[in-house]
Amino acid sequence: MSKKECIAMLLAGGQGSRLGALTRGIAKPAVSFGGKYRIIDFALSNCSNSGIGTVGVLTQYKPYLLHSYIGTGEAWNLDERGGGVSILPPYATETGGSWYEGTADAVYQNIGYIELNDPEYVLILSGDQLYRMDYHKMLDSHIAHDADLTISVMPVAWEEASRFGIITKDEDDRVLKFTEKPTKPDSNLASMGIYIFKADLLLAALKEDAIDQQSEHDFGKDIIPKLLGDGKRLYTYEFNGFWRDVGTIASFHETSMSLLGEQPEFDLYSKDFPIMSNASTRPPHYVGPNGEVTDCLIANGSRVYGTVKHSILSIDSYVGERATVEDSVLLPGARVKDGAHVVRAILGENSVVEENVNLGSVDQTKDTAVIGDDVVVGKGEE
Amino acid sequence: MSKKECIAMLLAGGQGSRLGALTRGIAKPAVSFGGKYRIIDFALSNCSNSGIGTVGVLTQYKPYLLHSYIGTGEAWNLDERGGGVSILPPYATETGGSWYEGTADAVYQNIGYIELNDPEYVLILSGDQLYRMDYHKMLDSHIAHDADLTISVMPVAWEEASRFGIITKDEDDRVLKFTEKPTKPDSNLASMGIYIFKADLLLAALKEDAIDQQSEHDFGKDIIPKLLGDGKRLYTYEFNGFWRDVGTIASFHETSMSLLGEQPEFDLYSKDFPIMSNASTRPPHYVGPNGEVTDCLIANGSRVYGTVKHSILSIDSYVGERATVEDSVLLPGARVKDGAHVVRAILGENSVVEENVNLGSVDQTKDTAVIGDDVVVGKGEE
Amino acid sequence: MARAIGLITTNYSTKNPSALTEERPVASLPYLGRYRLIDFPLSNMVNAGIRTVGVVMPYNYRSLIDHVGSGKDWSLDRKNGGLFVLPGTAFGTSRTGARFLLRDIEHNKVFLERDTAPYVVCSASNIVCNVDYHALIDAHEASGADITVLCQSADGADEDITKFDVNDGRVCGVSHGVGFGDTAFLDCFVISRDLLLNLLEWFSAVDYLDLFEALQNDFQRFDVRPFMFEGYAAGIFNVRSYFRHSMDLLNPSIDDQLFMPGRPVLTKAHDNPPAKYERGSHVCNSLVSAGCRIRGAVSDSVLGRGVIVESGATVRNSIVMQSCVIKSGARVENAIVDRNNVIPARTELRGTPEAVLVKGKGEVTE
Amino acid sequence: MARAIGLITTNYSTKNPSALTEERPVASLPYLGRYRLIDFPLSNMVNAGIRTVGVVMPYNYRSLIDHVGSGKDWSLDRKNGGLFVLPGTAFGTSRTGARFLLRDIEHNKVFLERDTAPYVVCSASNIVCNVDYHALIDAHEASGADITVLCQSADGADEDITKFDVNDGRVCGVSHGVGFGDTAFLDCFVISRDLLLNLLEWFSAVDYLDLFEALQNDFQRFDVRPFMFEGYAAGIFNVRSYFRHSMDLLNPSIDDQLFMPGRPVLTKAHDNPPAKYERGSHVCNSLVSAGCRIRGAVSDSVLGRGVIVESGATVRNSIVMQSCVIKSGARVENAIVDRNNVIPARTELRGTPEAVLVKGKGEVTE
Repeated sequence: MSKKECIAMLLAGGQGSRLGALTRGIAKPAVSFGGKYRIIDFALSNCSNSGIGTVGVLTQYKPYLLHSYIGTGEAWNLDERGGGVSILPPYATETGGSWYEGTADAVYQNIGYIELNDPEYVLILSGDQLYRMDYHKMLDSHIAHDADLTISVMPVAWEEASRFGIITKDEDDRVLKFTEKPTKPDSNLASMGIYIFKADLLLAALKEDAIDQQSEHDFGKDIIPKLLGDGKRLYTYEFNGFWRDVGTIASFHETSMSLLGEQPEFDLYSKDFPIMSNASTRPPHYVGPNGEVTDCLIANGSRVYGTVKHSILSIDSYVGERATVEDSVLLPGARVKDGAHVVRAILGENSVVEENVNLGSVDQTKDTAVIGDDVVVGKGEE
Repeated sequence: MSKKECIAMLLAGGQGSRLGALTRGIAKPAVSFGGKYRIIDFALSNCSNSGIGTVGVLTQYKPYLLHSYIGTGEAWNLDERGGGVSILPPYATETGGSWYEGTADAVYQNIGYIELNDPEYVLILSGDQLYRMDYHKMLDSHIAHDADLTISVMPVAWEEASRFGIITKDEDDRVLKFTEKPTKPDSNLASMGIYIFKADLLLAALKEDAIDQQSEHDFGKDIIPKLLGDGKRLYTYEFNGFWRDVGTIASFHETSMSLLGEQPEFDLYSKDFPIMSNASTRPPHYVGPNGEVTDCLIANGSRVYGTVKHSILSIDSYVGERATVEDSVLLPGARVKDGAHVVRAILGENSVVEENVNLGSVDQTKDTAVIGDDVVVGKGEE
Repeated sequence: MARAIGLITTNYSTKNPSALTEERPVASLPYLGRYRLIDFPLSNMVNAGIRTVGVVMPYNYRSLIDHVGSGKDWSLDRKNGGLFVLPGTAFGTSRTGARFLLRDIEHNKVFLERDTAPYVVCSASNIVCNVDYHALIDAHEASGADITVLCQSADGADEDITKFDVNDGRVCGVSHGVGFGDTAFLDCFVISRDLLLNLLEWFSAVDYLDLFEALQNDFQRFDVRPFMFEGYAAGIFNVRSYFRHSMDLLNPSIDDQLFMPGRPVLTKAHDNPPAKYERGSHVCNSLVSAGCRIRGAVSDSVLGRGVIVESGATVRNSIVMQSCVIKSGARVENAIVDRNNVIPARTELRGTPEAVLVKGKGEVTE
Repeated sequence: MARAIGLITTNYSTKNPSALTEERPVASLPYLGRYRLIDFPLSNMVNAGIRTVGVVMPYNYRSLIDHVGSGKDWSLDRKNGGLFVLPGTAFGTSRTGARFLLRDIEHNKVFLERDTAPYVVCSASNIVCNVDYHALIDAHEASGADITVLCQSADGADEDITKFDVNDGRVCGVSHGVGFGDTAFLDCFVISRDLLLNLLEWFSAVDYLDLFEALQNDFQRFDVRPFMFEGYAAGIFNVRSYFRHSMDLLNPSIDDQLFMPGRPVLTKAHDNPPAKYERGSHVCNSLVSAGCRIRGAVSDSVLGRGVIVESGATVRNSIVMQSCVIKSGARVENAIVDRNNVIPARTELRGTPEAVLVKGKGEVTE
C-alpha cells in the first residue's frame, strides 16, 4: 500500500457516559483494558498492522490523557515523517468555531486534513471497539468491487439484530438495504461502523450533508441511506472474528473476562498481529510466598500476596495478604488491602479497597460493582 | 531547574487578522519568518534554551499546519518523556465545550493541564513575538523577589508608550501601577506580555476571574489590575534586547529587514542560544552564472538566476533570469519568474509572480505589497 | 545549560567468564526479567536530567547496540545531545579490572571537548543501583573536591570490588578487594569536565591504566572524596554474584529501593501482553515478566519475558530468561537458563544452591 | 507486512585513499555541502517504504554512527524495525573491491533471519543516485529473477565500476572496470531473503569473497537480471571522481534528478540559519549551504554548512566543507578543503583543474 493510498479517520470523541465512573475523568477510548492496554490501542494497532501509516484521531471530550497517551504515535509505530498520528480536536476559523455534532460532522470539520493528505481512500473507524482486523484486506475488497463505500459487517444473533444497523445484501455482496435498528430485521448482518470510502465521494457526501438542515450528521443515520438512495455502489465486507463494543459496564466486564481461559476468543499473544500499547516502564510483577493465582492476567508492577482467581490485574495492582479477588478487573494502580474480598467488581485506576472490606456479589442478577478512579472504599461503604 | 519547577503556557491561538493574506490559511504563529523559521520557533527555542521542558501550546485558529509543524517537539529538543510540548486545543466536558474567550480564559480552561504537571511556577508566553530571552534568569529574579507575579518589561519610546500596557515601578522593581494603553503615560516601561506566576496563585486568580461576569478574561485588562488591587507582590523584570511583535504587515516587513546588514539587531548566528526550527530537508541553494546576490538571507532549496538585493529568500524560493528582487521577503516556495521585478513586497508561500510582471513600489508612503499564499500574479494584475 | 554529561564504560572483560558472558559484554547481561545491566547507570543519568550520554562500546558491541538502539527508550534520541556511541579501544577487551581505562576515554576525547557542561558523571555498568546523581553532583559542588566517588560501606568480602582508603574524608589509597565495613567503590564518580580532560593529558603516557590506578600516587595532589550511598547496590562480577543479586529482588523491600516512582528504571520497550496464569498454575515467591504463560509450578524464581511453563513443569530457585519454554513435566532447579532455550518434556536441569548450573543461549527459533 | 528490508554495506576500503578517507569510511564522506554518501542509499530505502535497514559497520565506525545516530532523521528510530547497526568483520577493511563481502553478511545473518519480509534490497554506499526501489522490486517480482541488479549503461571508462556481461536479458559474467556502453553495476540489488540466506550457506567456504565474485561461475544456475536505471548516478571512488561528481551538481538539471519532491534525500538535521550574503559579496554558479556567511567572491564551487568567506577572499572551482573559514584576502582555487580548516588571511591554496589539491580535516575549534 503506497503511503497515502488510504488514510484513517479515527473517531475518539465519545464520552462513553454509559461507562459511568470509568469515564468520569477521561474519554472512553482512553479507558484501561486487558491489564496493560487502553481501548484505543486496538484500533491504532489495527492501523499499524494493516500498513495504514496516516491516522487522524478526532477528539473532543476530556482529551489530556488521550493526547498524552497517544503522544507521537511511536508506541504503535505510527510516528512517520509526513504521516503518523494527528490529533484532530475541534478548531476555529474566521467565522468562529463549532463542536462536533455527529460522526459525519466530525469528519466534515476535518476535510482540510483529508485534503492535505490527498488519499485515494478514507477509512472511518471508531476508537472504542475491540477487534483485530486487517484493513488492507477490506481495502482490497473495496478496490475489487470498485465500490464507492464498503461497510464492514458481521453476522449477529437474530435476537440482537434490532440493536444494530442491519444490512441486506445481494449475492455479489452489494448492499440492497440499510436499516438503523430495525424492529423486524430481515437480515442478521450488522454494520460494525467501519467504512472505506472513495475519498472524493466522501468529501462530496460530507459537504452535501453539512448543508442539509434535516440531517443529524451521522454516518449510519444520514450518509449511508443517502448514498444508497442515490444509487451509489455500496458493498459489504464480512468479518467473522471477535468484535466487541465495550460501551457499558456489563459488556466491559464480560469482554474483559473473555480474555481469560485456555482458548480465549481474543488471543492477546498472536505475534503476527500484535496489540501495541504505550506501556509504562514497570518491573516484572511479584507473587508472594502465600500468593495464589489461577486463570488470570497480571501486568507488570503488580504485587500479589493473597488469592486471585479468574481476574485481570492491570499495571501496579496490589492484592494484600489474605485478600481474595475473583471475577474482577483491577485497573492500573488499584489496591485491595489485607483481608479484603472483591468479587465481580471493576476497581478504577488508583482506587483502594480498605482492609477486610467485602465488595461485590456473586449473584449474577446484581450489577457488577464499579469503583471509580481514585475512590477509597472503607469499612461500611461497601 | 528541576523538571517541573516551571512549565510554560504558550498562547498560540491568535488568528493574526492584521497580517491579512499571510494568515488566511494558517495561524499567526505558523507564519514563515526569517527564511527558514516560523514565528513560533522563537518562543519554543527560548523555552528549550532556558531549560523549560514542559510547554503547553494553546491553539484554536486553523491549527493543522501548526500542529504538524510542532509535531513531537523534537525539533526544539522538547520531546521529553513525561514532558515536552502538548498541544492544548479547546475541549469538551460533561457540560459541553467552549471556545477560548481571552488570554486568561484560554489558560483557565487548561487548568487541568497545569494541575497534571503540578509545577511551582507557570510562565505565560505569547507565540507571536520575536526575541531571545533566557526565562530562567527571569525565574531567578521572580524567586529572589518572592514575587507572586513577575512581568517582563522593556523601555519603549515615550511616543509609543500609549500603545502598550505601561508599568510604573518603585526602586525595588515592585509594580506600583499598571495601565493598559494610557493616553498620558507616566512611565515608558511596557509589559511584553510575558509573565511568571506562582502556580497556586495563578490557579486561584483564574478561578476567581472565570466567575466574574464583568471580566474580559484577559491577563492585561483583568488579572493584573485585580492582583495589584489585592496587594499581591508584583515585580518587573527588565529586558533590553531585541523584541518585536510582528502583528502587522508593516512590522512584519520591517522586522524581516532588520535581520539584514552587517550588525543586525537580532543575530540569527548566535551559537549559545540557537533558534531551532522544524526545517524541511532541502539541498543547498544554487546561485546561477548570472546571479547577483547582495545583503540577503537565502535558505536551502532556493535558486537564484537574477539579481536579489536586501531581501530574504525562504526555502525553495526561485528568482528567474533577468528578474530583480529588492527589499522583499519571499516566503517558502515563492517564485519570481524571468524578467519580473519585485520591490518592497512580501510574496506568500508558493505564490508566483509571472514573467516580466512589475510588483511593488519603492515609494515608502505606499503600503508594502502582499501576495497571499498560492496566488499567481499575472500581467495586468500587478 | 545542563549541569553534567554522562559517560558509561562497558569495554572490559569479566575475570570469571561464563556461558552468560561469552557472546555479550556484562553491560548487556539480562537482569530481573526485562532489564539489562546498562539500564541502571543509563536510567540514573536520565533521571538526573543528564541528556548527553556517551557509551564506550566493547569489541562485541552487537547485543549492546541492539539494546540501547536509538536511545529512544531513555529519551536520548535527541536533536542535540542524546546518546553517543563511542568506539572502545581493542585494548579494553584484554583488561579485566580496569573499569575506567584511560585509553578508552582518551580515544573519545572529542565527546568531552564538544560539550559545555561543567561536570561529567562516569559510571561502569556492572553495579546495579538506583542513585540520585543530583545529590552526588550537589555533594561534589559543595565539597569542592576534584573527584567525588560513589561508595558504600561493604557488607561483606568481595575481591572484585575496588576499595578506597579514606582518611579524614579524603581518599588516600586504592586497592582491589573489600572486606566488611570497607569503603567500597560503586564504579561511579563525578569530575569536572576540564579536570578530566587535563588528567587525560597528564596521564597520556600511562593510558593503559585505569584512571584510579593512575591516580594511585597522586591522592595528595588531587582531592578525591567518597559520597556514601545508603540504598541497595549489587555488584555483578560472576555467575555467583549474578544469581545471588537476582534472588535478592524476591524481597519486595529491596525492589522498592531499585524501583521507585520518581526515578524509574528505563529499558527497551516491547509489546508483551500481561503474564497469563492458566488454571492449575502454582506460583509463589517469584518475579514474573510480561508475556509469560504459566500452567506449571514456579517458586523462588525469576522469569524473563515470554517464558512458557507448561503443565506439570517445575521451576525452582532458578533464573529463566526471555523466550524459554519449559516443556510439560520438565524440571529446572538451581539453574540459570539463558534466552531461547527449550527444555524438553520430562527432562531435568538441576544444579545445587552452592553450584548453580548455567545453560548458555539457545538458537533463535522465532 | 513490509515488502522488503534494506541492507547497506560500508565495510570496505578505497583503492585510492586520500586525506578525505583517512579517518572516515567512504560512506560518511561529506557530499554537496550538507550530505554524506550514505544518505543516498538510506533515503532511497526509506522513500520506498522500507522501515527496517541494517548498516554493516566499518572498523572506523565513529563518523558513520555520529551521522546516522538514532536513525531519527530517516524516521528509522522505530519501536519495531528501524535502523540496525551491524558490526562488520575485521576482514572487510582489507578488501577494496568487495562491496558485498559474504563474511560481513554471514556475520549478521540473524538480522536477515529475524524479519519476515520477502525481499532484501542491498546497496553499497559510494554510488550517488535517487532511485525508486519500488520499481526495482516490481521488476524483480515481475521477471521472477533470482537476483535483480541495478545497472546503468556506462557513459565512459571507469576501472572501479563492476561490469556485467548480459546475454538475452540475463547476466552471464562479471568483471571489474567498464567502458562506454557497458552494463555498469550501481552496487545495488534485490534478492529474496530466503535465497540470500541460502547463498550464505552455500558459499560459506568462500566467505572471503564478494557475493558476485562467488556467483561468477553460477550464472547458469542463478537467474540474475539487470534493471536499467536512466537517471543520474555518480560513483565516488577517488578524489578525482569525488570532485567531478560534486561539480556535476552545479548543473540544476542534474540537481533535479537527485532532489525531487516525492523522494527527498534525508540527512541529519542541524540548526543552521539561512546563508547570509553581506554587501560586497559576489557569488556565481555555486551551491551554498545553510549557515554560510559570505563577504568575498565565490564561483564554480560548493560550500558546506557554516563556511565563512571573509571580504576580499576568493573561492574558485573548489569544494569547501563544513565550518571552514576563508580569511580576508585568502585564495582557494581547484581545491578540496575538508572540515574545520581556517585558511589564513592573504594565503593561497591552489591546485590545478587536473590535479585538485586536497587539504585534510582541521582541528575542531568550537
